[in-house]
This record gives sequence, C-alpha cells and structure tokens, in this order.
Amino acid sequence: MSQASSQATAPPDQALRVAAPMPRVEAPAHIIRDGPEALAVARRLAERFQQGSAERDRERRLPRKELDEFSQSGLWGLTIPKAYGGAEVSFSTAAEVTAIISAADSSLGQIPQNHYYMVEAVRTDGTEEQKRFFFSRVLEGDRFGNAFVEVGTKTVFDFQARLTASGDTFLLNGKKFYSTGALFAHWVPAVAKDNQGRIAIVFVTRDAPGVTIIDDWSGFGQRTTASGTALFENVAVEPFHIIDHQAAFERPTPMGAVAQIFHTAVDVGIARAALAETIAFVRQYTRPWIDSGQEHGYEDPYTIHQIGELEVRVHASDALLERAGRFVDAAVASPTQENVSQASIAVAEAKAMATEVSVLTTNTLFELAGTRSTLEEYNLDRHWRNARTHTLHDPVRWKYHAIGNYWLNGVPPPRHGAS
Amino acid sequence: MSQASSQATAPPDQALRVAAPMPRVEAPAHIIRDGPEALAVARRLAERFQQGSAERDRERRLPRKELDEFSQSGLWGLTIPKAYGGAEVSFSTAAEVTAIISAADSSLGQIPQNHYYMVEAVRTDGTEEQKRFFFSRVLEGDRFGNAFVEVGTKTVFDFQARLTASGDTFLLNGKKFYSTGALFAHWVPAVAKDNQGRIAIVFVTRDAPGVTIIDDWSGFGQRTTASGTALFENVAVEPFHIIDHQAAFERPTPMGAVAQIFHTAVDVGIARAALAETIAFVRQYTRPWIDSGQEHGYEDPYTIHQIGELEVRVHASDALLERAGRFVDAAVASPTQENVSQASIAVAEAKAMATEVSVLTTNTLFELAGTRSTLEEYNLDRHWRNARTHTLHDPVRWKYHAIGNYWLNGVPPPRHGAS
Amino acid sequence: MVMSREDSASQTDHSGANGAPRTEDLEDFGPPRPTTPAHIIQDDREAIDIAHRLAKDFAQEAALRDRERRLPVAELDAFSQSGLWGMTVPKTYGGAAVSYVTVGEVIKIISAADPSLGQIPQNHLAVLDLMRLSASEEQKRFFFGEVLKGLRLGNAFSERGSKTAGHFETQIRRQGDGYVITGQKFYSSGALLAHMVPVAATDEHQKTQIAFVERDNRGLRIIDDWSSFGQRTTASGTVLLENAFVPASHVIPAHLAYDTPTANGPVAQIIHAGVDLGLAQAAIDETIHFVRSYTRPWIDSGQEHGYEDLYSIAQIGDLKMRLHAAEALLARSGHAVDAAIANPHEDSVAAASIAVAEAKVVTTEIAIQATNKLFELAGTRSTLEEYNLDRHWRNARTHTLHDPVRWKFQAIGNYYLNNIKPPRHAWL
Amino acid sequence: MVMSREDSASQTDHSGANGAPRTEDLEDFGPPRPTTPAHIIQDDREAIDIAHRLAKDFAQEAALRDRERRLPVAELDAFSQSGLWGMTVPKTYGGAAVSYVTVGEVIKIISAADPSLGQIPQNHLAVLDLMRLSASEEQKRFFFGEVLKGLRLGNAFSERGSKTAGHFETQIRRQGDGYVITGQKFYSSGALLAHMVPVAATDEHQKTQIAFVERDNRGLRIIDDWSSFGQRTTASGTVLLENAFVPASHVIPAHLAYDTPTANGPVAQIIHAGVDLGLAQAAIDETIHFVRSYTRPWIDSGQEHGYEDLYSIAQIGDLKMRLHAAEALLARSGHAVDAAIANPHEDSVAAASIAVAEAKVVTTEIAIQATNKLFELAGTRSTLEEYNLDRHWRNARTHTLHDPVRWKFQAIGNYYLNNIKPPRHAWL
Repeated sequence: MSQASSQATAPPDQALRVAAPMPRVEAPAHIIRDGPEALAVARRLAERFQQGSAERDRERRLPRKELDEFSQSGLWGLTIPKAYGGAEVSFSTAAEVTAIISAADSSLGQIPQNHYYMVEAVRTDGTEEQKRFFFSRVLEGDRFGNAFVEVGTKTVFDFQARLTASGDTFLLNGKKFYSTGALFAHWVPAVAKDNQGRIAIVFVTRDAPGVTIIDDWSGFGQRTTASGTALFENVAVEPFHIIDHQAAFERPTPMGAVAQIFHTAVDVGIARAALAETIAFVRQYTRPWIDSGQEHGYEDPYTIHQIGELEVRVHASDALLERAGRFVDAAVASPTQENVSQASIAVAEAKAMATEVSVLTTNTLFELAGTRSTLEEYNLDRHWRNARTHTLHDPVRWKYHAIGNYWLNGVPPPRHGAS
Repeated sequence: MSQASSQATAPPDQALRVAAPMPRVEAPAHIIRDGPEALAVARRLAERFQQGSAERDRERRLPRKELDEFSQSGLWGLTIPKAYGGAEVSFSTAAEVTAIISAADSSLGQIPQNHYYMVEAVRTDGTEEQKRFFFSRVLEGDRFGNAFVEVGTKTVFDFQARLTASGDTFLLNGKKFYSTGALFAHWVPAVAKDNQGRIAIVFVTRDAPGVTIIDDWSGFGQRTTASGTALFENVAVEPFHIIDHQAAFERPTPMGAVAQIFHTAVDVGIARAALAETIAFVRQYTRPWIDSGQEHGYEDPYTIHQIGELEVRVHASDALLERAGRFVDAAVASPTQENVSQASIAVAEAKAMATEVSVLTTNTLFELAGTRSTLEEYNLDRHWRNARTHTLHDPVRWKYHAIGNYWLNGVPPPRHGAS
Repeated sequence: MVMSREDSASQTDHSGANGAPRTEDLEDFGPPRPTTPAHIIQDDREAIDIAHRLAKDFAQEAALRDRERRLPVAELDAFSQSGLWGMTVPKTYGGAAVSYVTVGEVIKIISAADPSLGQIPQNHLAVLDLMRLSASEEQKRFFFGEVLKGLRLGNAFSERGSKTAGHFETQIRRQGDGYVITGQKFYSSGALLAHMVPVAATDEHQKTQIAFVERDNRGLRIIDDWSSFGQRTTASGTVLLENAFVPASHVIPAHLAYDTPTANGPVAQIIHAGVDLGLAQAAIDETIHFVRSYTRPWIDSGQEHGYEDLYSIAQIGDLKMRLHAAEALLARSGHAVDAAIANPHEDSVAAASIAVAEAKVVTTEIAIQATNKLFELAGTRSTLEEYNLDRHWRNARTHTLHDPVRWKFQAIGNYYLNNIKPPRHAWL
Repeated sequence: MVMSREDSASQTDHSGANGAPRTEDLEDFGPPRPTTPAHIIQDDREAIDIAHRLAKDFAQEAALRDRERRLPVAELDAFSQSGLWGMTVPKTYGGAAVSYVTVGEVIKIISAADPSLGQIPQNHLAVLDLMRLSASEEQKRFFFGEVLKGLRLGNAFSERGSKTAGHFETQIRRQGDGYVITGQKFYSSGALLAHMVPVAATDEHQKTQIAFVERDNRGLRIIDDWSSFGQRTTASGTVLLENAFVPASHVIPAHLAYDTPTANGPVAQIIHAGVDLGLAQAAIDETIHFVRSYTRPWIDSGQEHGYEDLYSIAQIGDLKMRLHAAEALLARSGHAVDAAIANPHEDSVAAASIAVAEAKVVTTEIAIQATNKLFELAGTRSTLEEYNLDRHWRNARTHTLHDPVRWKFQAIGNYYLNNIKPPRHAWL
C-alpha cells in the first residue's frame, strides 16, 4: 500500500489552503510503444524538468505545467498491459524512467508512484470492464492521486474511512493525510472499509462534490509533490468505481513490490543528481585545499578517491534497482508466493541500498564541493532535504529485517505496501 | 559474570588432555604501590611478553613461565583495596595495564580478567575474614582462574553445578566449559547453586582431589589463554571458601562493569598491536603500488590516509576505555543504581568501540601491508584471530541495544557479567 | 544590502522597530560597545556553570532565529558580558586562562543550544591567542584589558579569490604613524556583531599582519550577505576595506605565531571541534525527545511505542557511543593544547595539532551522522517545517566544511606512519 | 623444499603414497598431461551447469585441503577436463567464447566451493586473452587447440624484488631458433599444477614477451613455498628460470596487448572479482547454516533460538543486500568486458576497466565483511578448530590483497570526475 507510513502523524493544524482541481488537458496523451521509447521520452522530459527544479523547490511552486507535460508524454501509461493498449514495459524500465525523472526533479519523480500503484491495483483486482475503463482513461492522460494514510490508527489496515451503501450507490467519508499527488490528480483513489469491513479502493474524481484537498504538506523535502490532506464528506460513489483491495493482501500479489520499486527509483534518482552536482561543482568552483599542493580542487587525490567511492555506490544502487525490476516482472507474470516474496525482497534490497546511497551522496556533495556550495543561491541542500524526507517513507531498518528474515529464516516479507 | 557467554556451546568431544596443576612460586609476589608503578611494570613486562608471542600462538604453547612472571610482578594485586595492602588503582589504570599486556600478547592479557572479577566478588560479598585471607593470598602471588560457563542451560543464571552440604563441609559437583586461565590458576573459583538454590562462588584449590582440568580449548584465536573444561567430582569445600554471589545481582554492584572493562582492554590492546604492526610493516617492506608513482609504499597517499583513520579509531577506543574506568571507580565507591548503570553503559560503549576498532585494524593491517604480510612466517593473522575470537565473548549487537535502551528509555542495563 | 555610507550615516536612530539594531547600521557601524564592564571569570568551573546558564536562554529561540535569519544581537551581548569571551586571557593580564579542555566544553555547551552562537567567538578566541603570541607588551595590556571589559573581536581572514585558504591578497602598507589596508574578505564569521575586526593582510615583505580595525572605521564596511543554508545567524559577511587607516598600536605581527612552533593552529581548531560536538549532542537529544514524544511504532515491530523499536534503540546506542568517544577525544586534545601552550616546541605543538585533528574527525563524523539519523529514527513527521529540525543538519553540514576532514586523515597518517609533523596553519 | 634436479630425476615413481604426485615431482616436472582430450563446452548455459556440478564435489574436502595444505591435484584435473578452462577460446578456434558475465559466474560458483580452485585458472584465462590479442595465427591454432584438449597454463609474472608489480627483471634473449630466459618469479599462482608456464620477461628492447615454458623444461624449477595463511592450495610457488630454452613458436609479443587499447586488464581482473564474490557467498551461506543449526539465543534477546535474534536477522539482511549488489555489479562489468572485446577502443576499454574496478571494490568489501561477520553472528563455537571456518577469512583477506582497492577508487574517481582514462595494466 503506497503511503502506508505508519510512522506518519497528523500535521498540526495550520491555515487551511484548499486546493482547486486542475483542468484537464483536452488532447489525449501520447502513447508510448516500448521500453526504449519510454527511456528516450523520459530523458527528454528530464532535461526540461531539470530547468526550474531548484526554483520550484525554493518557492514551493507546485509543478502544474510540468505534470501535464509529464502525463501527456505517455509515461503514466507505461505499465498498462499490452492487451489494453499500453506498453507494458519491464518494471526495470519503468523504475529507470522514474529514476531519470527523479534525478531532474524528485518531487515530479515521486508523484506518479501512487498512480502506478493504482494501475496495478486495477490490473490485480479490477473487473474486465473496470480494466477497460480505467486503463483507457490513463492512456488518454488521466492521473491517479491517492488518499491512503490515516493518523491515529494502530496499523495500516485499520482504516477509519468508511464506504456505506446508499441505495444503488455508496457514500464515502473519511480524512486522509500526506496524499501525494492528490492536488493535481484527476482521480483520487481513496482506501476505505466497506460494510463488510473489507478494504476497498474507491476511485473518486477530483472534482466530485464533497471532495476537499488541502494544500498543507510542509515537509522540508519533496516540497512540490502536490501532496495534502484529503477530506471526503458524503461523496457519492458508483459501484463501478470501487475495487476490492482486501484480496490483494489475502493472496500473494506483487502490489507491495510494485509500490516500493517506484519509491526506490526516486531515491536512486536523487543519488544520481547529487553526484552529478558534486562533479559539476568541483570541476567548476572548488578551490584546492591548502595542503594539497594542487592547482585545482579536482586534482585533490582524496576528492578523486571519494568520487570513485560514490560512483561505485550509485552504480550499486542502479544495479540493484534494475535487478529488482526483473524480479517484479516475474512476480507479475506468475504471482506465486515464492515469486512475490523474491520480488519484495529484491526491491527491499534495492531500497535499502538506495536509502544509504542517497543519504551518502547528498551529504558528501558539500564535503567535496566546500563551503561555497552551501550558499542559498545554489539551493543544493534540496537534494539532501529530498533524500532525507523521501527515505523516511518506510524505515530502512525494517528493510534489513525483512531481507534477513527471508534469507535466514525463510520468512516471507509482510504483505503491505511497505514491503 | 565473567565467562557468561550464553552463545557458547559445548566443544565436541576430543582426545582428553588432562592438565596438571602448576607448582607455586615460592617467593611472595612484588607489591605494586600505585598507578604509575603499575603502568611502568606493565610496560616492562609487555616488552618481554612480546618476544615469544607469535611463536606461542603458532605452537599453542601455553605461557607458563610468563604467567608466573606476570603474577609475581604484583600486577594481579592491583585492584586489592588499600585497606588490605593493595594499590587499589583506578580502574582506568587497571584497564590500561591490561591493554598494555594485551598489545604484547592478548592471551596473557585476557587471563587475569577472571582473577580481577573474583577479587571484586570477594570485595563485594566476602566476609571480613574472607577478604583478609583471599586478598593476602593474591598479594602473595595466588592466581584465580574461573569455572563459570555451562552448556545446555537456558540462561546464564540457570546453573547445573551443585554445592551440597555434607556434615560441616560441602561437596561440589559440576562441569564447566571455556574456563579461561583455569589450567594454571592456583584457585579455580566455580559457580554453583547451593541447597537454597542460591548462586555461590566456590573457591577450590587447583590441586584439590576431584578437580580435573582438561586442556581442550581449540578456538582459532586467543589460543594460549590456558582455558579448558573443568570437572568437579565430589570436591570437598570448606564454608570459608564459599561466597554468596546471588547478592551481587540482587542489588546494584559494579560486578558486571568490572568484568567487562577488562575484556574491553584486551580488545583495545589487540587494536593497538595491529596498528603498530601495520606501521612497522609498511615502513619496512611494503612496495609502492604501481599507480602511485611513489618511491616507497609508505608515501602512498591512500595508505597515509588510512593510517590516519586507524589512529583516530584506536585513540577513540583508548579514550572511551579511560573514560569508562572513571565511571567504574565511581560505581565502586558508591554503588547506587545510577552509578552502576552509568558504569555498565560507559563500559559497554567502550566495548562496542573496541570491538569495531580491533576488527577494523586487524583486517586493514593486510590491506595496507600487502600480500607479503600474509606469509606464515610473520604470523600476523594471529591479531585478527585473537580479535575475532575475543570479541565474540558477548555479542556487540546487544551492547548497542543496552546503550540505546539506557539513553533512549532510561532502562538500566541487565545485571549479568556481560554488561 | 550594500548601502552608501552617506545614506546610513544620515540615520540617527540606530535601532530597528523591535529595538534591535538595523542591518544597515550593523553593516556600517557595528553594535554599540557595552556600557558596563563584563563579568570576569574566575576559574574553569565557573566558566562551565555560566555556559550552562546561558545555554538555557540561548536554546529558547534558536529555531526561530534560524528560520528568520535573525542575528542574535541580545544573546551575543549576554554571551560576551558573561565573561566567557575573556576566559582565555592570561592570568598576568587579569584573566582566568582556563584550560582548553574547558574551552572545548564551553563551546560545546553553547553550540548545543545554538551553534551559530557557539561559532561566533571562534575567531575572537583564536585572535586572543595570536595576540598572546605576537603582540607587544603594551598591546597585550590594552587589548586583553578591553576584552575583559567586554570587547568582542570579529574576523576578516578568508578571501574568496585567493588560490588557497591560507593566502591573503589584502594589502597592508605603512602610512604616517599607522597603516592603511585595502582588500576584500568573505565568510567573515562574527564580523557584523563585533566591536572591532581583526584583518589579516600581507605587508610589503609578504608577511601576514593583523590589524584591529574599529567597526566604525570609515574605510571598513561589512555587508550582511552570508547566505549559506546553515549557521545562518553567525553574523558573517563580506568585509570591504578601502584604505582603512589603523594606528600602529593596533597592528600585530601575527606571522610570528607561525614562524615558530605555537599552538595557535590547534587553538583555532579545537573551538570548531567543540561546535560540531555541541551540534551532534543537540541532534541526539532532539532525536530522543522526538522518538519518546511522537514517533509511532513501525507496523512490523509489533510494539506499542516507537521507542520500543529494537532497531531504533540500537541506533541510539551507536550514536551515544560515538558522541562519547568524540567528547573523550576532544577533552584529550584540550590537554594536548594546554601542554603545547605551557611548553611550545616542535613536538608538543605537533602533538597538539594532531590530537585536535583527531578530535575534529570524530566530531565531524558524529555531527553528520546524528543530524541525518535524527529523521530516520524520528520519522516523516520530524520533517515538517514547524519543527525546523533540518536546521541541525544544515548547521552541521555547513560548519563541518570549514576545513576538510580528508586532509586531517592525511596529516594524522603522515604523523604516525612517517613521523612527519603537520603543517602549521589555522586549519590544523 | 628445493631439491637438486638430479635427486628428483633419479626417482622413477612419480606418485606419493596416496597416489597423488609428490611435491618434489611437481616442483620439477609438474603434473602429467591428460590422457584423454577434455570435454568441449558448447555454450554459456552449459558452462554454468558444469560449474555447479563440479562445485558440489569441490566443496566436500575444501576445509580439509586447506587445513592440510593439500594441493587439489585430482580436483584440478576434473576442473580442466570439464572444459571450463577452454570456455573463452574464440569460436574460430573451436571454443564457445562465452560471455564474461558467464566467466564471472563460473568463477564465483567454483570459488564458493573452494576459492583456491576458483583462483587457479585466473592466469590461464588471462593468458588465453593475451594470446588472442598478440599471438600469431599459428600460435593461436596450436595453443587454443591444446587448451581445448585440456592443457593448463600456470603463470610466472610477479617478481618480489622489482619496484612495482608491473616491472619485470626477468630477461629473455634470442638464442638460435629460440630464446633463453633467466629470472625469478614469486607468488606464481597455479604454476605448480600447470602443464605449461607462461613467463613474462623483458627483451633487449625493454618490451614484455611471454614465453610458454614446458613444465619439465630443464631450466625451469618451481618451488612449493607459498606460505600465506590464505588461499593455501592455489599451487603457487617460486619459479626459477636458469637459461630456460624456449622455441620461438612458444613466445608471444604480449606487450602488443597493452600497446593498444584491449580488454586484457579487465579480463584479468573480473576473474579476481569472481573469486571474491564466491568467497563472500560461501561465508554468508555458512553463517546462515551455523546460526540456524547451532547458535544459542543471546540472554538479552528473550528469544528461544539464536536465529530469532532481531539484530542477527537485520545483519544477515545487510549482508545479502550487499552480496546481491556485488553480483549485479559483477554481471554489469561482464557486459562491459564483452563490449570492449567486441569493439576495442580507448573508450570501451576504459569503460570496461572502470566497470570491473567497481565490481572489484564491492566484491572485496562484501568478502571482508561477510568473513568477519560470520563469527560475530555465529558466536564463539564457530571459532573452534574442527570447523576451520577461519579459512574463509584467511582466503578472503589474502586474495583481496592482489591489487589494492584504494587505487581502484582513485581510477574510478579520476574517470568520472576528471574524464581521465585508467592506466592499462593487468591490475585494473
């Protein structure tokens, strides 16, 4: 489950900023054919997203325009099955796309994480009609946000949000925090319990009466993820827009691994960006240290050595991400308990490494670039703020636990979105 | 409790080598006056012990002669209270003495650990007469071994060894493993349960009928600690030689901290020795690496850098050891719960650091010295074998736990000899 | 924020709306001198007690000052009036000449409350030591006396354009019965709120002199342009010197402190290490507070409370262990500095430099580790802006860059491996 | 163990008591050539299958061989007869020319069973690549053919007295229709059990030539004196060459492989990385086995079994994660080597060198970490001599010293930071 951070707690009250829905783009989105095209498109977009990235962070300016461009590019339809007109690329490729975008702007990279999760939820437990409907909406350019996290509940499966029958339709009531991407989504899929106490995903349109999204995410990192608090007050929901989600955790499914691989890719992207900035800064500005006896900062043998170390770490996280994608592919193709466990564990391994490496690179940037790199005009601390904030989503210490428990004791990882 | 390694398990059977007791030295031991003298004596001895250290390890030749010299030097009486004629040096000093000896020969450094523990046990719960008797024996040169560890029991307080009344005296029966120092001790204090189920320390003379010590320690490190399996078969014990030991863990006492600080000092000594060997080897033999463009191996900037790092780590473990000694002194002077907790925690911090540093230095030695340093003629792997074996005594992962639980949650460390 | 002299001079009211001096006035004139003499510290114990008392106050609004980049004007007055800025004045000149173990501890205590406040006296204290080593008897009597009365010295050392941090383009030249100085200095910590600014400049013989320039000297302007994301309220800025005239009595031949072996390098450095240690301690305290107060248990831990999480517990254990190692190495280095001051020669000074470098390594490491782990253990909520906890990391990351740790390792390694003494400068 | 030629030549029985060749015979004559031709590997998949099958056998007595320093004579015959020693022979010459991803994997599999056996073919495979790059057509046909039939090459490269590892004092000079070679080589892995020993020597133009010397050449003696505490059964030794005559057909101008950009450096290195990875995997497997089978719960854990200890669990997690990262980087580097072989130029070769260096860094790290953690997690019992588990550490520590990781970081950093291509030699 995507935003299942049980460490999250309600943000204290503040002046409420109710966010208005974004108008839809009229034209249908481009449709990506295959993996290589996806990577090419991602690289092109990344170049553009890179441009205002520092400024958007500084001013906490939400990436409205960029989001439209992003989803219109077709990249949000990457994981739609071929049978429904999508490119159904490997999860290695989908993760790489996320890493590429995240290196340019990690908030933009994170936003579709929930979207991909919802696509997978539809694929896993949607009816044939629901698949046809939602997948075609996505291919035309619709964006899914999310409304998962609640506060005050004991575990992630203990939701207060309720879906109650009301004649032929249903009513949704609930309050959700940290709803990444919800502000500018076209749909806000909310998790709620139904009359039978089963967990369901309720696809609510962003502009449905009774839906309020408050622009109140105030974390110091990932500032422009268009996240906020989502309120649902007697929102009318058609049965067709409801998908049972309990089932996804009653049998082995790759939902957890799918949720996590995109988070991992965000961290991998941040690590790459931080290392690239380090190299650029050292080459351009850094003075030689007084004792080095060198002409240029980039000749410092210890700087060279540390860059070497960082490159190795970044490539290790790249390699584990790519490796994890292959395991996810196998679990999607054949969701046996063993395949699903292996996928979750492979993704957990990649996530643990990406956490370490993104924190390492965003700290070392300054060590190698020197005091000048801390000046606000460069806004390089955003890399650290982004890495540090995003890697908290689910604590890395429990990744090592899940990995070790699998390999030492053969215990399958817990079934929730954080594994 | 000194050898409370609950991870220990019975060594598989092997040809039994029953060890004969060592004859006592006739002359009384020298009596150390104060800390500075203790350090000077330790340094002088260390120089001598260093000599055959590699050879003793290679041949697993037990240090009989050296042990006599060691205890005759007066260093085994260091912690005897002044009121009983001892030097009662600070535990910082006593630990430093152990570190100095351990740097020369870490098996020799470890052997008196149990002895100091027993001295502390007498000080803590002995009667006035018992103190007078045992302390004067020690000042005259008697060495205490130990017989603590049992296998197959669930926890360290669940002893099978039994002390049963038999008229005016008692009979001791039991089997103990990994009894460090027992082979050449004059007394083998054994831990057993009495009729009331209370834990007692039973001071048995090494040559008492019914005592058998088997020379069967086959660990790849700390090979010459004169350890073995101790068998007690209907050994007659006078009441005067029994000290209640249950009490030491029913109220706050510094027993645990005292036991652990000497173990810590052994690791600190090994770390120093490994670093000193590294420097000596690099200066004398190591060739410059092909890409370094240097004339000598010791000019390699990365070697220099790593030596710098190792020195910092070694000095950090030195400094934490010295700091811990001050906390132990305070706890001995005033064994309140808070003082005792602080002492245990300070020692645990030093132990965690010393574990890290001894493993680090004994591994890095070869990295910096190069392939040649692995040749058997140098026997430099003994440093790693010693560090790796000795640091397993009680697992470092639970040190971090105890430290964190104290500082985060205010939970006092568990009361046993491994904290 | 550069204003012409005339503009600001024409303003007669030198305080802002809230009673604090306005930036433009600080840029031109600096803060007013104290009206009553400062307290005089008697001994080490008193220094530490006073530091603890001040720290309690300084901690109150540290987060707010960081957020608003509000210079700690009142706090700095309280700090220097407490006598702590005179704690190292030699006994002959009326000071307590406390141990550098105490100096490190005092700086740590203040920095745990507000590391900008902890850093500001760094140059002041280093300059007092330079003065001890190279000033004339009259100069010592005068300046030490002023310092005991409450005088705060800033600094104007670093230059951005120069090739390495140890080379000065700023020129000092004889003129009449004094000197004139021209040049530009960056990153001048504490300069904005100093009463007097010691400026490092190169004379015609390529020797480094330090001139003490009054804050209201017409040739001196300090621009409030320190825009780093960390240590935001260190009252740092760019120092502009344009033919600033200084009487000869205010110039000391500082190069003497480096021509022969002296402990000035380690003196300058130990204070930085103290700042980092304080930062680390604050971050760990904050972590413990947050985890105890707010952090929910992680779903897989099976615990009732976040603070029962075994992995969190062990990581706190790791942090505390390293913090105490850093403390112990800082104290150890303080003793080495004391020894080098008592008996300065090649060996004692090298030993002090190396001991302080070792302390700097571990204080840097724990400062970075602790300010990163804070969030990992406290969880997402700790990133919310209202807590402003990222200031710990921003401060640690910025302050630890002052002189790179990688070259500490090199100096330490060369000393122990090759018996090569470390270079003597203010960065080691 | 140096014996005069006459002494040993007078012995007619060339096998020891247990049927294995006696050391003195190996020193003089080497092992007998195979009597039947080796199997020929068809493709990558088969290579891996065979490696798995062999590994099962090789694992049986690996601990015993280490303890007794018993050379793996029979095992080596099985190894080379399996066809794996010919797996990289180009297709034109009848080989399978498997990918270097496969080579890395094969070496890992064998090394997990016995890292000495995994290391022995390292030089053989590197020399095959040298041959591909610098031998004449006739030489290739001859030597590749022999290798496919089961010929094992040793090596005689390193010299102890030379200043750096890349310089050779051993001389090769023209004589008649061949060459004579004189010199001394140390640390010659695999030489004792090779059928033929490639010797690196410097000719009169200071160029490096490699001469293939038959093991029973009268001018060649190999002394069984490898006394390292690790990789004890690599059949390494000191090679003595005294006017050893070699026909011209047995000399290849190996310097050509380094005069232009070729992948020979990374080819040589990737095999080392595979050995370290196998070592690491074996140590982790052993840890899991031991903890599951024997380790008692630690008193404070409150658990029934050692394997329930949360801290142990998380550390196993950490090890596995790093092992898989190393695996992934090794495979990545195999692709880079393949690319450089397919299209050798400055850039592709540099990329391959760097990719392999990166793999070497992480395989070294995990090998050292895993062989140290083994004991920490398994506990004191695991140190008992009967288990001989310290051989994992001894092997890892010894083998990872072959070329220091610190200079890998330097080459990698220079490549990415400064766009400087790595030096081309067999150690990168």
